[in-house]
Amino acid sequence: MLAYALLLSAALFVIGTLGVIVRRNAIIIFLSIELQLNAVNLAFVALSRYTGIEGQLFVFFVMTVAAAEAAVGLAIIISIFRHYKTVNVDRFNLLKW
Amino acid sequence: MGFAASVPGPHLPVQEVAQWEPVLPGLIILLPLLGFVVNGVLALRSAARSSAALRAGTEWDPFAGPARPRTHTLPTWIGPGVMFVAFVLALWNFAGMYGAELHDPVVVRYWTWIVTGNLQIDAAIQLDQLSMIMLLVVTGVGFLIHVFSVGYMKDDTGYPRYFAYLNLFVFFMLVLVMGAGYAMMFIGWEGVGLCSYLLIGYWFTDREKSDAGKKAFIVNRIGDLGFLLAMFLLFQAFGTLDFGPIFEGAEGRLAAGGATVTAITLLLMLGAAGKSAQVPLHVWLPDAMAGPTPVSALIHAATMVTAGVYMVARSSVLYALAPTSQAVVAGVGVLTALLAATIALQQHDIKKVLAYSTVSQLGFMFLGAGVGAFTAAIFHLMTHAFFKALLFLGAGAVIHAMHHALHRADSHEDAQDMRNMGGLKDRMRITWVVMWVATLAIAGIWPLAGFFSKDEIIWYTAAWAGAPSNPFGTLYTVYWLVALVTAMLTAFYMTRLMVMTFHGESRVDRNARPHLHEAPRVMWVPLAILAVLSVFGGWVNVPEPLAESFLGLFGALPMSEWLHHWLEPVTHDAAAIQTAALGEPAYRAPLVGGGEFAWALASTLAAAVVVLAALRALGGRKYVAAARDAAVSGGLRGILANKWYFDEAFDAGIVRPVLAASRWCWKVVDTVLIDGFVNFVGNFTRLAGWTVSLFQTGQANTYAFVLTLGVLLVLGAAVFL
Amino acid sequence: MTDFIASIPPLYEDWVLHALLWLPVAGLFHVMAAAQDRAKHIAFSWSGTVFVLSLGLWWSFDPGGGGFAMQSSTPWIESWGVSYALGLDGISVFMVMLTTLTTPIAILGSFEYIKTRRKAFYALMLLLQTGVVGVFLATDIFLFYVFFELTLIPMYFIVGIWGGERRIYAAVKFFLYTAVGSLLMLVAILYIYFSSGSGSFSYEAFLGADLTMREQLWLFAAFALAFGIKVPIFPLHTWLPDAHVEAPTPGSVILASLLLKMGTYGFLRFLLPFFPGAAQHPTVVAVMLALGVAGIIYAAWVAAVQPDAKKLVAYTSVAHMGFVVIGVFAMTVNGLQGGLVVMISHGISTGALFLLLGMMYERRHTRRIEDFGGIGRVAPFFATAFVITALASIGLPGTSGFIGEFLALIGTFETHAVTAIIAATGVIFAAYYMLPMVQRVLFNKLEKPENRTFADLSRRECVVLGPLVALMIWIGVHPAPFLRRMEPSVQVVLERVEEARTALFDGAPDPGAGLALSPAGEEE
Amino acid sequence: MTEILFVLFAVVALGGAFGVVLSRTPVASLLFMVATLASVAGIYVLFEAHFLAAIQVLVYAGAIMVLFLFVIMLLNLGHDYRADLKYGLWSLLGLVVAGLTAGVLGQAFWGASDTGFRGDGAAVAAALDAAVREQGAAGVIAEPLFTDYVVAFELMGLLLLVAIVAAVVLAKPKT
Repeated sequence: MLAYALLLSAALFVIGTLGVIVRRNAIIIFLSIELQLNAVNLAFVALSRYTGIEGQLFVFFVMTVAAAEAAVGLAIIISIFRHYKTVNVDRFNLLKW
Repeated sequence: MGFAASVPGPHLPVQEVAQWEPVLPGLIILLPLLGFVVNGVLALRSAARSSAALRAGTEWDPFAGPARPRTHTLPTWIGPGVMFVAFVLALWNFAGMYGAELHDPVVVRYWTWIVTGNLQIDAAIQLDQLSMIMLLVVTGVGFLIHVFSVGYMKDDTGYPRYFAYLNLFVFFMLVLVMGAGYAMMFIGWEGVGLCSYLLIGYWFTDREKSDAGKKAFIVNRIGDLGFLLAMFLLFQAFGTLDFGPIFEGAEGRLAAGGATVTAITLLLMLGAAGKSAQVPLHVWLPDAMAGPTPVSALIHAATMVTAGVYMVARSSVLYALAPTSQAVVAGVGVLTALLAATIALQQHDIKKVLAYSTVSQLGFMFLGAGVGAFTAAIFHLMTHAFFKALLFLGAGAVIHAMHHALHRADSHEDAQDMRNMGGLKDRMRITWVVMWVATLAIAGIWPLAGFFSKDEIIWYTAAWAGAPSNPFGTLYTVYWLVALVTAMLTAFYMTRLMVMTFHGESRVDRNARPHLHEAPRVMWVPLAILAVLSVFGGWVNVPEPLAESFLGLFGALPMSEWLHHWLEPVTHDAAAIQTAALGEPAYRAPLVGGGEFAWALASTLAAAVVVLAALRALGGRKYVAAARDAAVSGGLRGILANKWYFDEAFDAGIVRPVLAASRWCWKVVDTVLIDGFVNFVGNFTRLAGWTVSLFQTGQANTYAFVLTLGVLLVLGAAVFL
Repeated sequence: MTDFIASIPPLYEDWVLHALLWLPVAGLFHVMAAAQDRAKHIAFSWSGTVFVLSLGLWWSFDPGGGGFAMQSSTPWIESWGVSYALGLDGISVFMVMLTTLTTPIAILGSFEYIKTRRKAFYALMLLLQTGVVGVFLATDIFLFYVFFELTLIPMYFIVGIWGGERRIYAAVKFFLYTAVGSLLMLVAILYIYFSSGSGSFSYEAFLGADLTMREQLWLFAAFALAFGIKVPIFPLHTWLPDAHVEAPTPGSVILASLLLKMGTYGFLRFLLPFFPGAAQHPTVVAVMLALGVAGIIYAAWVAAVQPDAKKLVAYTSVAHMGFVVIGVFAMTVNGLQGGLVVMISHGISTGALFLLLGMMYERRHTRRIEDFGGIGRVAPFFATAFVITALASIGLPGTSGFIGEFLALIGTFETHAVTAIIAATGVIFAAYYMLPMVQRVLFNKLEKPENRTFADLSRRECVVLGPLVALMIWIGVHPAPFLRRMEPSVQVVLERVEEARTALFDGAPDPGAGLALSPAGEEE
Repeated sequence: MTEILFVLFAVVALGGAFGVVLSRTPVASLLFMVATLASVAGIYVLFEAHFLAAIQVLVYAGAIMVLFLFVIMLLNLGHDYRADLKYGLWSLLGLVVAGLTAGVLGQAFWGASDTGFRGDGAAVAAALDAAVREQGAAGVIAEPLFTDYVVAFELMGLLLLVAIVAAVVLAKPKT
């Protein structure tokens, strides 16, 4: 079952990557990132059956980081939205050359 | 090396030779400096008032009030006053030295000026027979000119500034003639150049005048370069720049006629040519006439321009060791004398004529110094100081009168152009008489000063031409002939000046004529004193062959060959070296023979004839007033009127190319090449940066894409490899 | 009581160098804490205090054998062998005093010029002073490098914030130009550090590094590039005119008086003693002398045709520093001493010229020479100061400029006659660039009505210029006290060069370099 | 039974994941995300990680997703039905990257001959199960968390605090 769990984890991660690359909506990109994090979490949990409890501990940490990231990231999105009136990341091109 | 480095304590003056104690020699130098400081402060104060008025939109007239402001009365006493005290001190010292039969120079050291590992230069002054003569000339003639200036510059708003500059000039001139080494001399050398610059451009708001000052300074600096390099060579050869060790050791250290001594003397000559306006560096002197006329008398006739002659005479030992340089010096001198005399024939500005006459006479002095007749050169320097100062001051009196008269008549004619003068003798009797005295003196009419001094130079040229082992004998013969011709030209152009100015019909503006009058007493008294000196000044050195004849009043003149003997301690070494190298001079003229007496008599007679002929020929001529006179062009007269095109040649040959090169350096080398390269490097970096910056699309997806790719690359490398 | 008095000098010597170095930093904090319009007075008081303190060096500095005096050393980064080591010798003493004099004068001169962000400006000026003093005092190479780079930052901001129209371009150009050189120098420093094996950055350790000729040449090149850009040597000079023209007056003053000196100081302090072999390599000597001479002539020519007065003076700096370069690479006592005097003299006279130009700019808001004319009529004190300064700048005897140029030239002539002859023509060209400027600004007709209201020097401006003018004349008339204090240290440098020559050329005089200290040459 | 449940959860998780990436409105994406999270929590249970499963549902699916929902509603994003998918070259690039990722992960998980965790899984799992029985699902995580990893745990707290402050500062309208 470990192998399948890892397969599922990889599949979720790939889908998350795809989402980050092809979507324009900042929130959905964000969700995709959460998806990737979850994929990793899944792998951690699955592997914890083979290496020990540390795997699960890390999932705990990842969730905390995800929570912090969500808080700050969403705050940034709100702040940007106020300025641009959109969450379309193609419009946020201040960094363009 | 080995010079103990220690924090200096106070230096007390140290005298090295105690056979005669000079009286306050430092004070002689210090007094004019003091005058400069006081007058300078006064000048700044009056200038501040005038500028404040100007800023308020008005003009300040210092003479408008009931009394002249203090800033304009004090310089009258301070300026000439310090000169008088200095002159008295100089006389006192002269008397002391005269009694002491001094053999070696007295050197007074005040403090160490420059000291490094192997070079020590002291702030020291040297008193010997030569510097004493110069001292007397500078302070004496200087004092008279200061007094004259009181009258001449009376109505000038910059009066205190004028005296400040004049005092400063005398200070530097005294440093020049009293310095105990080449380095000290150089201080004075450049210092007088500075004062010349300031005084030529005294009326600095006039573009032409300040241009002239600038030109004088820069041309002088070309000469100074030679002086500087000569000092370097001297330092390399002797390890010192003091006169004493150099002249004592010269014979031992430098091979006679060797490359080093020739180079040193030629470089010194370059310096002298710059300062003393010798061809081709003479171009600044005629322009220098832009300064006030007493300045021309003091700086550009009597003292500063003779510094070169003094320097050559001072370095007589070195020159005696370098016959080639001597021939060059004499050649430059005689060429200058001839060229300047020819130019003087065609000038209309009274000061320009005198300027070229000065250049020409300086050429004579260099001829004398060049052929080894150092005494004769100094003698001519001295008499020339008398009669040329007199001529300039006389011209100053004329210009002063003309200027006032034209001003009164609201005429804008040129107050210096001789074509606007004529017939002044009736209105300016004293000036007319003293000017004639000076003219006859410079023309070499017996028994005036110029006769004896000029004759001696010409005669020594002839005498050394016949010296048995003189390699340049033929050349000297040519010099002698040219000098004779030039002497005649001198008589002619000076007579022309007198005729155009004082004789004939008056061409002065009709309205201005009634206002012409003699200069005030403060101006003509110095003229009179100088006239006396111009008459008797030559009697201090009547040559022996002439002394017993009627030319020497049958031995009645008490000071026959006096100057010669007086300067003997200074020139003795050089004379010995020269005689050893060239042999005894032949005391008869080359080509045709004849002794000094014969040639002296002949030349004064010839000069007299020229003067009389010129009087006759020019006296009856009608001159066209300047305004209506066409400019002369073409032919010899055109060349002369245009001064042999020296200025034009310099302009085309040096000034323009250097300017063009400067522009090229700036616009091409600096801006295009160097900065172009620098900016290219900068722009290249920027371009590279811009290229890379294209990756910065500003789109989050792109960044995610690239980031993922990068992570995959790293992970892939870890996993697959 | 007498005991107390006797105890002052040693006490003074113990802390004076540290005080000179760190008091400006204390002043910096004071300025930052103060109000905007008090900043200038506070900055002036602090730098003035530093100047007064530094005056004691004149008496307490003992040249002795030419080594460092008042030395102190405390470990700083022990694991790297870096220490906080200060010392003073005959080469640095006048540089330090020049710094402590110039900074308060520049600050005083900027009272009316700097109108915005005054606190920041004066804080930067004080920081700059610490940097420059540190450069001259540090006897630890690492410490030196830190200060050397530290000077860049305040100067960059001074030009970049308070400068003229093209200030950003000028500031960036200045920064990049000098950074390029000093980074190479850092590499060279690290190379010596590691190859010497002493594990120390101290000056002595670097002197002790045993380098082959090949190494010396490369390291010499790196150091020479860093210092050559600072000097600046032709053709590395193009940052200078831009920086000067754009910099505010006090910036120009500090730049010309002090920052340029860091380059030539580096020549004397590091280049010759560290790489005596390379410095005597005939090719190196020939190149350096040629560049020095080229700088003298070229810069004089370019200066002569500048329409902008400030740019003109900037180019004259290049010409003056050319004299230092030839003096140093002549490797004679006279040459080195002359170079040092030129450094001092240039600091004073060019600093004064920039102050004068700044005053002109404050009054007329233009620097173009043709916009002036006849100023001598309305501002006699200004004109007097200007003329004296200009004359000192072109080296008239009796002013400081002459002493320096004369010694540098005579020193060069001893070993490289032709170089000296060509360089001496700079004397003519100096008049060629300076006099027309003086004439077109001060003389000629007072044509432009704007110039009629040109105010004369205020009392503050007299205080600014007075000391400088007095120094120009003092050094010109009585330079011996200065020369005596420098000489032992110069001799130490030369001895080291001499030793290397003995080692390299078996004592035989090298045809390219000539024998430096031969007594007066005998005529063959 | 476990296998069936796993397949069920896996299918829901994958479907939810696709839904997150492909659905047209943010709200739909969010709901799909919740589904995925829930099924992943189910899988946690299958792996005996009961505590994490609970946290996943409570914190992730509950708190964080609600926060997302709040933001979506606050910004009033629901009405914009325009697809914001990037088509064409971009989707191709996305697929390429996805493929590459899959390749790398596949190689990492199954490609290497000896990856270490394939060994004696049964012993570890048995020990873990014993510990869970002894200490309870929370206790088994809590013990190392407050002993070996206490510093990291405290830092987490700090991070959350900073994040809260940052969120407040960033989201506060600038007046």
